Amino acid sequence: MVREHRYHARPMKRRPPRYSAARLVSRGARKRAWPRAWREVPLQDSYDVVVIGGGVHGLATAYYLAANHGMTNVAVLEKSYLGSGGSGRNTAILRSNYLTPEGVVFYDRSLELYRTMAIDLNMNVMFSRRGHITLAHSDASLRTMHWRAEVNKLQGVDSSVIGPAEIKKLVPALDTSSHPRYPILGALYHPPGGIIRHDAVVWGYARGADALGVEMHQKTEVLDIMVTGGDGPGGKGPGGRVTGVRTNRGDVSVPVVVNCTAGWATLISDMAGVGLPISTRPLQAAVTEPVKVFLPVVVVSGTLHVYVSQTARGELVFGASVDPYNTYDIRGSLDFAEGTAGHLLELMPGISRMRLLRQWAGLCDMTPDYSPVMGFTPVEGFLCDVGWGTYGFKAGPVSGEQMAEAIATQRTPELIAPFSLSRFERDALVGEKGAAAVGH
Amino acid sequence: MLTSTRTECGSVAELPAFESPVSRSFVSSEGASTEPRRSGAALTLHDVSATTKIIVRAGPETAAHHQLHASFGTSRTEEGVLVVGQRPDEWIILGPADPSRALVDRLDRSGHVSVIDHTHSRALFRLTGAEAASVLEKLCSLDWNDHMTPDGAAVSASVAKVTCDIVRDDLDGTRSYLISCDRSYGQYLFDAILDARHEFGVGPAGGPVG
Amino acid sequence: MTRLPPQPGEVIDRSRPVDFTWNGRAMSGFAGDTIASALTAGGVRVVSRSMKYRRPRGYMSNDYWDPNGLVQVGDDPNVRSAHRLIEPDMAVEAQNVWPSLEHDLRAVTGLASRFLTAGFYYKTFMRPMWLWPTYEKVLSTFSPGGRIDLDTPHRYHDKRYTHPDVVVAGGGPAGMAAALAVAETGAMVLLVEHGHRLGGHLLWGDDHDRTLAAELAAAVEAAGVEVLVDSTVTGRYEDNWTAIVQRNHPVAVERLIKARAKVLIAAPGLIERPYVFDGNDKPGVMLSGAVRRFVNMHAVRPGSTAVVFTANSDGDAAAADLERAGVEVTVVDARRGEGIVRALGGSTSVKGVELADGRMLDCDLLVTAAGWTAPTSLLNMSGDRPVYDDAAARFFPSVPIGNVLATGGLAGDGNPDELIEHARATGRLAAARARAVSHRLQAATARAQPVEGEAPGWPPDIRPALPRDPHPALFRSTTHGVVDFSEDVSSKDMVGAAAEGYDSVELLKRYTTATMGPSQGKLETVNTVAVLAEARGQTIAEVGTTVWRPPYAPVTMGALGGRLFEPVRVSSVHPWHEANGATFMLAGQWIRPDHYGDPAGEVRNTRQNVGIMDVTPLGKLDLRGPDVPKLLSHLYTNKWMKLAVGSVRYGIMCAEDGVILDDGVTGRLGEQHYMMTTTSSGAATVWEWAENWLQTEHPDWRVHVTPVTSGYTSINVAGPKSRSLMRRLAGDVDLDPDAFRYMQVRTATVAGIPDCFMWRIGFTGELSFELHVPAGHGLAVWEGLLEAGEDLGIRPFGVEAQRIMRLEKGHFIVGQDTDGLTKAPAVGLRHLIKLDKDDFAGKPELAWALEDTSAPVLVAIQPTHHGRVVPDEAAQIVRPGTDEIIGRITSSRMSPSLHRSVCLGQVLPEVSDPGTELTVVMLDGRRITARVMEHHAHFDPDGMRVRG
Amino acid sequence: MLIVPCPNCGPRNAADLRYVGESRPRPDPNSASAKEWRAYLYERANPAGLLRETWYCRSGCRRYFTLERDTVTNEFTNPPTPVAKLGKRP
Repeated sequence: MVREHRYHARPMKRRPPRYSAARLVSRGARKRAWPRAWREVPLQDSYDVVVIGGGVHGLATAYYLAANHGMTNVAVLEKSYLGSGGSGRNTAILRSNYLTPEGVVFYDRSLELYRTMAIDLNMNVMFSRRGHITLAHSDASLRTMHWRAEVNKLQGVDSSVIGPAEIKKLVPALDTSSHPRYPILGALYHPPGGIIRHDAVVWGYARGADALGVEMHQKTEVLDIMVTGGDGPGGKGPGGRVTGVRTNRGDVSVPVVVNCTAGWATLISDMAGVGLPISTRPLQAAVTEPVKVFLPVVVVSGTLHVYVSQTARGELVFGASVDPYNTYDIRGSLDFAEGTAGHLLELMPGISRMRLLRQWAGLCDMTPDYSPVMGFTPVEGFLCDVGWGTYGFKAGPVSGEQMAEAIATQRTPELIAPFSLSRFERDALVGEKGAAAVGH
Repeated sequence: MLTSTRTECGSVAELPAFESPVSRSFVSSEGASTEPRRSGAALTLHDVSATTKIIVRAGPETAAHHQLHASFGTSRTEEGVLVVGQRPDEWIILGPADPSRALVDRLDRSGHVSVIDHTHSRALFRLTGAEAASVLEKLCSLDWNDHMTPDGAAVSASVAKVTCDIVRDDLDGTRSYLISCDRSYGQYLFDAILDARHEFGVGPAGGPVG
Repeated sequence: MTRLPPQPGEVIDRSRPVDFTWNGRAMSGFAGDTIASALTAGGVRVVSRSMKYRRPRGYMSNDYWDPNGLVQVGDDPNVRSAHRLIEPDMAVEAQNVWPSLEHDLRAVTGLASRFLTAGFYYKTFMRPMWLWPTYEKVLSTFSPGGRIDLDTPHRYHDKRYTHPDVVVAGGGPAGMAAALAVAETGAMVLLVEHGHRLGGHLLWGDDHDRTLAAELAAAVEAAGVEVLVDSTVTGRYEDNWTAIVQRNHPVAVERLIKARAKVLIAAPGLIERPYVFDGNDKPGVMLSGAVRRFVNMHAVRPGSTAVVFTANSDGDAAAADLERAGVEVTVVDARRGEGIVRALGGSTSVKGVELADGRMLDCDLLVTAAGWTAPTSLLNMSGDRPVYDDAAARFFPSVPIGNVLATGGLAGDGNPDELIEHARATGRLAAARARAVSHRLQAATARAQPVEGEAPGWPPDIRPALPRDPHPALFRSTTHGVVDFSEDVSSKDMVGAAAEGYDSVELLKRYTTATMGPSQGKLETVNTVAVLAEARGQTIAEVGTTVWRPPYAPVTMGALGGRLFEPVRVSSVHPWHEANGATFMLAGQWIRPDHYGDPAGEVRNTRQNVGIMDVTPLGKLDLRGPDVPKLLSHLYTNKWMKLAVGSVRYGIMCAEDGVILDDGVTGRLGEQHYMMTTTSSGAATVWEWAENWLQTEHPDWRVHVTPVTSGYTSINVAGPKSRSLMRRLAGDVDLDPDAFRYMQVRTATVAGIPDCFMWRIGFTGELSFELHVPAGHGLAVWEGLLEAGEDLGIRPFGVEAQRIMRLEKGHFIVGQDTDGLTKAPAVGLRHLIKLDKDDFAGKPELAWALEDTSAPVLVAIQPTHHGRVVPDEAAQIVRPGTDEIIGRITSSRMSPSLHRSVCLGQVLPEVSDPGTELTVVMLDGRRITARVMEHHAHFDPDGMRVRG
Repeated sequence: MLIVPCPNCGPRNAADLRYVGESRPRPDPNSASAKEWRAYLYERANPAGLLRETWYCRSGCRRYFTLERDTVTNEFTNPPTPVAKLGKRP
């Protein structure tokens, strides 16, 4: 049953100044400060839609609700600061060279949104489409690279398998000799992949959504979700209907709540009485001091559980696979630093004098098939965009676009249909399982 | 014809030489003892893979369990044979072939008791010297101080990323460890220990660094 | 020359001059000089250029954290020149200058600084899109780092684990006193000092300070404390897993020490904080500690006319030191309400200073002593959230952590006696707590020495608190200046960013990149917070601070990962393979012969004569006990309760989700003795899988599982002449086809080696005997086979030939022809799923899967008109005329036996009927037609040869 | 590195063990509905707090065991406080 609800657009209060080189100069010359990128407003007592989580997914959902569907009576609730979770902790790698057709099509749409984002959002997100290679150290992984390349090609995505000589030409720093332990037998080369300034993506969506009338509320923590009529305790759970959320800043009455959190997806869904197939694990990353640029593409080795890129500033940013046990503690480990540095040295012996500057961790919600949980749930008005494992950032724009469409049309868009929560009960898992354990 | 694969305690005197898993080994004759050749150097590493190694598995409900009389994490010597409580309900018998087999023959085998000759399954090295713990410290994360790993202690742990069974078995008051691993890792582990020993200025079998 | 006459506390050895080069120019210093002191003694003032605006920079803090002091030394980038000691012939260069340090052409950006506010790049370069890669290249030339040499050899690094009672981080007076107190209790203590010698700030202090340092250092040595200098505690991780980088190891370039400290004492001292004012980054503007180190430790005079802006005794002491060194000094005392407004002068050196009262003073050295930053990193890593103390104008630890104790400047101020006594009390407390931990550890550890008595209680912290000296809150003057020197971020940038909404510390940090550079906030964090607090009209305490993440100081990749253990496994026959031209491949950790030069020839020979293959990596589990059949029935999908002694059977194992986990044969060797084989890669998994069922769900089953994979050298003897060969070597076994049938097992003496067993199975599709020989004799039997079979045409074959032969026979490989979603019914062995068993792993899923008509199935495929075309493994199968994927080729080879290509593939059920035509997309985009075959086996589908 | 209190070996580094995961009872395979069975396979409580979980002491005693751990602080509560954890709280 679809309940009727009247959505309304909030009138625009202002038109923020556009960013451009000319305005930089003119404002600089007149010593005029730039206004706030997004407003700080009081929390209202009702909205049409509340988005929980002020990361790329939540902000993109809010932005596309307003931009594509004219729904602007929307609040994004963030318990810390915008982009404080996975959006600001990932290694900012973008790609669409997945294994399954549904994955490829989905991430390719994301890549397309990223490609034009700087212009669409009027914020330079610094998308560096520098290319992305995934190394194969064994026959088996080379076979998987071929498999991915073939699936990609059939979906119109630029991927191919290249040999050691071509790899060496692309990345002279890689040891492509007949290395004793991890020989480089080939690689999946994906030219459209690259890196981006992840914080700028967050700020761009926030600023864009704000300009359309969406509200962003930082330091606003959701404490409970009000559900009525459900099978579970307190009227929550399957069969129920969302009526509002309780926050540390007061109650909000709202018929539609979207869970766009990572790391806390289970805890938020529990508030609505919806169980999830998720285990939360930290994912760690680190950055080195800068040196002159020598690494022109993103390099990934699934076998060695490592991915690395060099920023324009010259720092190596690298990461590994998720930590070996569930925890909500994100203090980072020495094992990660040791193991990842060791594996990077296997690939690039020349970097032994570079220095690791900082390491950090974020939380990842892992699902059994390395694919997300998206769309409607058994609780009416409660939607999920969660379970993003280690690849949520790549999917931010397309997820926001599709979730906005789902909310606005009350139908599940085709692109996200494979990722429904009900697939686990039907055992219709997505085939990224087993191929994407370290799929950066 | 169709019984167990191994004549567990049979005689093997007429066989060709036991091939060590280590190509640069220094002791390699069937039935060698766990006693290394004496060396004047402070820190010696010997390949004693040919030592007879017999696993006995026996739960607490069996008589053998109590006969073995070395609790988990400890070891004892009986007639030149080392009886090691390597895991709960699992012992490894290390020593020259005949006394080792004799010891196993004396066990009451009633109940669910398994005896498996592991001689060929494991590489076995002996690391001896005052600095032996310092060498192990470079490869293994366990605490090798006396109070945590006294003489006779038995433990399983990762050494240079290979799971090993280790027994501290001091020789005449000098620190000494018996380290065993799956045979296929033997060469790798031997080389890793040699490398770790390098900074103490000694080479194979206590000779100068090669 | 600015080298002073001998100073009482100097650490240089004037009898040992050291020559080195600076930007190619010959320079000289003395042993004990840092690069910084030698350069300054040589008259060098400008050592680097700032990142964005290319402003000339000189030494400011003259210590490890100096953001202006990063240089290139040979192939070593970003070397801290105020920490690294000079060595003969060292080639030191300025980093990131173009074309030279003196004339950096990119300094034009300085002119545009008004427009290039923090984050300006987010606001421009968006159009046209195609120009962005060019902009990006230009921006990257501003990269602030040195350069690496990709040919840097892999030098020797080392690691060590240690389990001290106490680790003390910091070898200043507090660290030394604490370590001493620990050692006096008999506990084991490791004292780690970042600098080159013990002493901390006493080293650049007065005679009294140095005497105290020497006394403490001597006592530390006498007490047998393990001391590491030029070493750093870089991180405190879970459960006091403490990382220490030792840079002065005699053999290794660096060594990473992983200490499981029972208690960690943090005594890093304090870091002097720069003052924010206009011109505060001009060469010649220095912190008080910087000039004291120059003068007192290295006998270098850093200027000739100095203004010292001081708010504390260190500033006063710096003024006194400078005067003694012959520098003309004017003191501006913040405690008297005096202040400085801006530094004057050209870009290469400060020339004067404007004071708050309007006076202008000439100087070539402007010293500030504005206060301290408490480097609480190790406490942050332990869960502390330091809080700001207004009166003392610095942060202090707030959360007591049981096994991490702070002392020295982190804990408070006071006179030397008070500080030493606090440190000693900290050492005693640490030792007592370590004793309590030790007692519990020993009691809980099976192998440890038994402990007597009750565990000691947890010693309470009864240390008297140190006083906190009041200090003026000096962060920014009335002008704007640089806050983050390595990132070139000014207080003005920060105010602008806060106004744009980046007004929490974390957002501000991300937007402006302040605190993100090489010194990681050691110098600039508190000023960042102070500037933000001012901009928001809040207090510093309200704004709070950022989280200091590990490491405490940057760590080389070599130290972290230079010694990496990567085990490899080989079989007993490996030396023979090496000596006989095998080409090796890596399969997991195993090194295996892929082939011996001619895989197709190896196939033909095996099909015609006899071949042998080393299959030792095949997983082997020895199973004993009365309940083995129950275990087998539970793990495999088929039935095992009635397997006769002497027989072997094939089975597939599934996980609880019905997905194929592994496959292999198991034979019954004795009444209660079985041998299970697994795939090579599945050996460990299956072992743990079996143990899991035995230990958790069925502890009543009496089964002992023992892995014996490398206890046996496994040799596959295959081919029509294999029986003849075996007759020559295993005379004690009746090898007659009726006596030793297909899928049977026998124990045997082979080539004189007893205790072998062999079974008749046929992965290759040939008559074959799989021998399992005690590994200590594996090589002898291998060589014996080759010798005995010479006239039969025996040749070894490798993994590639085996793969071809199994594909000819249509045998699938788990993980290649199946994937993470392939359930047992899909591989064509539905008859091996016995739902009438009471229970087995994955049973419900398999029951449902047997009904499922949508999952892809495995079929044999042959290209139709292109028998010579070998589709690639991974080639996709599409619906004709479309790009819709309906399957894929999983295995594909040219068959030497059939002289045509043969494949296995997964396809949707609707196109799986024999004879169905398929469209296969080749890697080059060509589409070929192929046909689904009736049997999985392309070769000898009736299995006549294997049963022969 | 986390210390895991192995009931046989005593405190061990987490790297010596394999994390098996959240402990969940196995439904009766002959009567479980698809929903129940798949909840067993896939659904996880994943609490931020006390979690009952299984570990396998791979490098040590080779025994499976279950422990209770707080997933926020990583403190094990059962069996009684392992030694090195003592330092965690004042």
